[in-house]
Amino acid sequence: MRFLVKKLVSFIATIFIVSLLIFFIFNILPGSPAQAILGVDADEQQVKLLEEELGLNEPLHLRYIHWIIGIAQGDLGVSYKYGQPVAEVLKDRIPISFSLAVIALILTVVIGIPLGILIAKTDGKWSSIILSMITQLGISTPSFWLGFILIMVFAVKFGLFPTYGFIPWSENLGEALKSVFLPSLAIAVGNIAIVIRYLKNSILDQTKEDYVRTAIVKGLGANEIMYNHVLRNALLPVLTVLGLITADTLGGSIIIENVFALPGLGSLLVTSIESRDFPLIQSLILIISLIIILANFTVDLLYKVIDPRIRV
Amino acid sequence: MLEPIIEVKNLTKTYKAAQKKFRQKTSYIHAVKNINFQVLPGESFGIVGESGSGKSTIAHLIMGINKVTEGEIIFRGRNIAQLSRGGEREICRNLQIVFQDPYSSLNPKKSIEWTLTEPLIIHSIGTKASRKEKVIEVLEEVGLGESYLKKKPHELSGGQRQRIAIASALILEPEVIVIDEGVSALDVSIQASILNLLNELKEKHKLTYIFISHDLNVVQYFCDKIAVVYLGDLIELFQTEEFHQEEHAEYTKKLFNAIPDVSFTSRTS
Amino acid sequence: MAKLMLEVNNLNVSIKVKQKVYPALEDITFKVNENQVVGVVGESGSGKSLTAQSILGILPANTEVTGSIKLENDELINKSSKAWQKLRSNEVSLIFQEPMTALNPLMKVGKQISEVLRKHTNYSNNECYRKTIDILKEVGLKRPESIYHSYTHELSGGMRQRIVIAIALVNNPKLIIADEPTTALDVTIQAQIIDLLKDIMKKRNGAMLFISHDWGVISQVCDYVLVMYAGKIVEQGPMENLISNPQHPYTKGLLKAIPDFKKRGEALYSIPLRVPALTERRKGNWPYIEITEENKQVVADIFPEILQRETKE
Amino acid sequence: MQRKSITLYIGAVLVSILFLMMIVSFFWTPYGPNEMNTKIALQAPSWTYPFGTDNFGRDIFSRILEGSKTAFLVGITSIMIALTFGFIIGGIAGYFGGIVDEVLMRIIDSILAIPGILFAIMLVSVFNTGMQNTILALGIMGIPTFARVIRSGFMQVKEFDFVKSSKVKGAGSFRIIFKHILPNIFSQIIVASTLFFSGAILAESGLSYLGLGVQPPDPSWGRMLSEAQAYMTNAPWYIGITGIFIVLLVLGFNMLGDGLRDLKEKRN
Repeated sequence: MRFLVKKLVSFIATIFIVSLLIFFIFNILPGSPAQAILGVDADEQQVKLLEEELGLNEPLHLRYIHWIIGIAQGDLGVSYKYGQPVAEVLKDRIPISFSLAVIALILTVVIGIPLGILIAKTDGKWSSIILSMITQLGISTPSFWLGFILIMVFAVKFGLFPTYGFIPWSENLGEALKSVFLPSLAIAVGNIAIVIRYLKNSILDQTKEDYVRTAIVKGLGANEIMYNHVLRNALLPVLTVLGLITADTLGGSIIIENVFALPGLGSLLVTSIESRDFPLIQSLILIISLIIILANFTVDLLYKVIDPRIRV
Repeated sequence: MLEPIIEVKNLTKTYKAAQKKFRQKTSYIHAVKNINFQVLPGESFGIVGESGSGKSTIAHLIMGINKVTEGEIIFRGRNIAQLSRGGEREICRNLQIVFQDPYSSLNPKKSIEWTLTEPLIIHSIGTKASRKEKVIEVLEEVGLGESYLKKKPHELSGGQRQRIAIASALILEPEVIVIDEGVSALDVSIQASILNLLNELKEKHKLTYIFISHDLNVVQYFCDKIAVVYLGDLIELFQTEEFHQEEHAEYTKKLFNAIPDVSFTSRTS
Repeated sequence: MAKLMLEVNNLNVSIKVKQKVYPALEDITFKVNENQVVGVVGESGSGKSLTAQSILGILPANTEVTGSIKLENDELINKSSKAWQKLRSNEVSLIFQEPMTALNPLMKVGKQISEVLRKHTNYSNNECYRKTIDILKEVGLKRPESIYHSYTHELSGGMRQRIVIAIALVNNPKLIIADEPTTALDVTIQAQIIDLLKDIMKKRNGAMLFISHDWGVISQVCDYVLVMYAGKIVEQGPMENLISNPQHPYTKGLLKAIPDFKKRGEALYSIPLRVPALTERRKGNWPYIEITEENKQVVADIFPEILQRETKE
Repeated sequence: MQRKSITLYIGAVLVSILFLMMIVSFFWTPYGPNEMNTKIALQAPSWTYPFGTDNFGRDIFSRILEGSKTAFLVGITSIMIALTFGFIIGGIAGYFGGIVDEVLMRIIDSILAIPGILFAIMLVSVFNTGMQNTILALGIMGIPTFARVIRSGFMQVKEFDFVKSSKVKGAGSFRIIFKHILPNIFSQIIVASTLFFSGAILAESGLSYLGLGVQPPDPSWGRMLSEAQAYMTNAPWYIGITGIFIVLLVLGFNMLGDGLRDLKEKRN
């Protein structure tokens, strides 16, 4: 119970700090958003008018409070560019980014964990050296460039997947999956490599622990030791990494959506920066951050499930 | 009657305990409570106890490494309990400590010469040349020579490192040295040589030792007085010589009876 | 005549470091009988633990072994890993030094014990549970049912060491190796564990190899003792004789170095040689000390063997 | 054991080669990196143009050489920013501990919840695009990472007996930090810097690809990729070769960092 309360407090504190940070970066740094929207040629009168319209003439702390209360009520402000509520603009785009991220995460876990175990088992042999070079390569490849390569090979050359665009899930399940598969894979490859490396190192570290020697002396076989003893212990640090990877996946999707011309949150973010649509940018960044904080919170709770030592 | 060189009065150290339940009142854990003792000049004063007894806490409090919660530590007639070490150069010089782990008590990146010169630089003692002379002198005193000046800690064995740690405590010519499990990590033969060294140095420099240990054999051999601590309390204090004549507290008896004796007779009894 | 359990003959272990081979154990020969506790004592680097690892077949990969280790006439050297799995905990088991780390923190204590039975016997779940509870009782744990469902972090150091002992005993091995089983414990807990081990050995007529650097503990537990230095047995003999009348100067030196009440006021003896590191050793050159004119006398005082070596040459 | 040195070796070789390329580009490039000639647009690699030409007929090899300057400049300067502030924040938190540490780390951890690239995008959207602002954004992005590494280093070393021993001998905070703690966490800082370098290059290329990073006429590999995207099918070498250089540089620093870390662990 205490654990939950503590984590909940820290969860809320993190949200508070992040929201404050985002707000202040957008609001106390020099330059008036109204000026930015209207361009340098606009006269003072126009700027003043727009500022009033946008509520920019209120004191800073009130604006923050209004913003936060608004968000809590689902009111994310009004987009300068689209002239409609931000929530409205986001509605159609969230499912796209969400599908992308979820499929990328699934790929990461489903491919990364078995491969990590496999490589740990073959440690020291040449095959494992080569595999570890490949994971290095995976980590070092920019996901958007990998996206291009995937398009060139699988979409253009073999025509297995569409080159760009999103087909809604409601229209055709198979086609929808096809349309997000390549971008998800492009994001996942680097993360798969990270999971493999972490899990491998974590398994090898655990193998040196005394309790593994105990298990050997008990007369257990290599597989029993791996699956009954080592793996659970080795997965603990990987869990933390999965939290970080969730953040990375969402970050990666911002760029990848532009490569595959997917109308998700990421491509919206880039166009709103170009048009200096501050309410939209501010809310978008907050929403993405909130998802990640929530993911980290979930990881914390999972820890509690897996590790009996956590009672704090 | 000799004046005590160190007198500890009602020494107490508490830590804030982690709250067990939400909205519970903050409770405090006593690391040590109401400890009283006097150490006479030239004495080897032993403090023994099992893990968690607070024996090391006492050492750290005397050295000013941890802050005293309550009570007094009187050194040469002055209460030093609340003094910060940085400000009180004289006390720094006069009270030194040797730690248990010879592997972590020397900075791995620095040469022996650097480590031994550092205290002299901090206290602005001597010139460059005279410092080097002093360092060599101390090295020889602990049974090592000039050839060790340029070595790094990883080139030395556990026993040699412990000698360097003693040298670095010695170089400021202190009156009191606290030895916090200083021989516990060593093999018996090396332990013997370090104990001999400590006794020689004591004789030569008129040192006073506060000797913290869990090893009862070592304490019985080395110390003039023994203080037994258990769960933060000082259970008993006695002269080592009189150990076999006196009546002792229950815990003391239990503790000392638990020592496995190296004579065959005790086994059959 | 007591039954012979373990017979080690001319055991040599060498360790390969950076393509070079160094001797870690040389010519180890000793026996352990049924109902006997054999102690192994020595400084760090003497090869005590390596001896234990050889008997359990858990030496690191960069080692080479020659000689013979027979457990009830069954040769252990060069056994396959499948055969080793059958042997461990059935025939020979190990009590570790560090109770804090020797147990899996994420598995319930009961499961860690019953796992051994599940692997090596055909007991039903129920029988495994009952046997586990029995062994928990035998190692002196009260409320075994609630201990069964505990995790290690919920237990004290002494309790954990009892669990480690229970794991070693649960399958009735013929030989138990105890590797510094009390070193990490406080002195009062140590006394309890020593009593427990003595009790169990008496009850079970088992054989035990007991490794320790602490002469006090060794003298409490063992019937027979091996003294090791730099990978070789310097002296061995029945406990009584060895302590009251040690033959080898090195053994004498070690015993003289132990501080106690009676030696107050006099300087302790300290052996003026240190155990050479593995990479300083050359095969056939034991005790691996470079002999010069100056140190010859000192070395010969402790290791008279070197004089014989010279006359042989 | 050997394998670890292989990683270090390959990393060092890759980084040195690319570093040399960068130095060379100051004195010599085969063609002017901005020399346009639409007659020879989108030529495939040949002896005259080893990496081919782009849509304006510019020599891709020359532009890649020129772009390596940006990559190293962005990497090195953003590390300097991140390291300086990370050291101050992490050092204060780690050295003093207690409430100061808790507050600082709470903030640092919260910032770390925002993905690095998103944080950089946020800063760039406020600062505006361009080389300087990109560097500034990436530098700020790295502060939390360095603060964490340095804090944990401080915490670790602070507990060693040699630090207590020096305190007992009267050493002040300045001496403790710069003579005792810093030399012992130096290798950790080097490893973190090497790994951050590759992160910064990836982030820069991502930002520039989105048009939010380095702006023309400053050369940038990421920018080149976004130009190449349109000619993906008829000039695949343009996108391929440019990307490979990003991969090589990032790979070099990653392997160097990992190799150094393994070396350090081996020594302990």
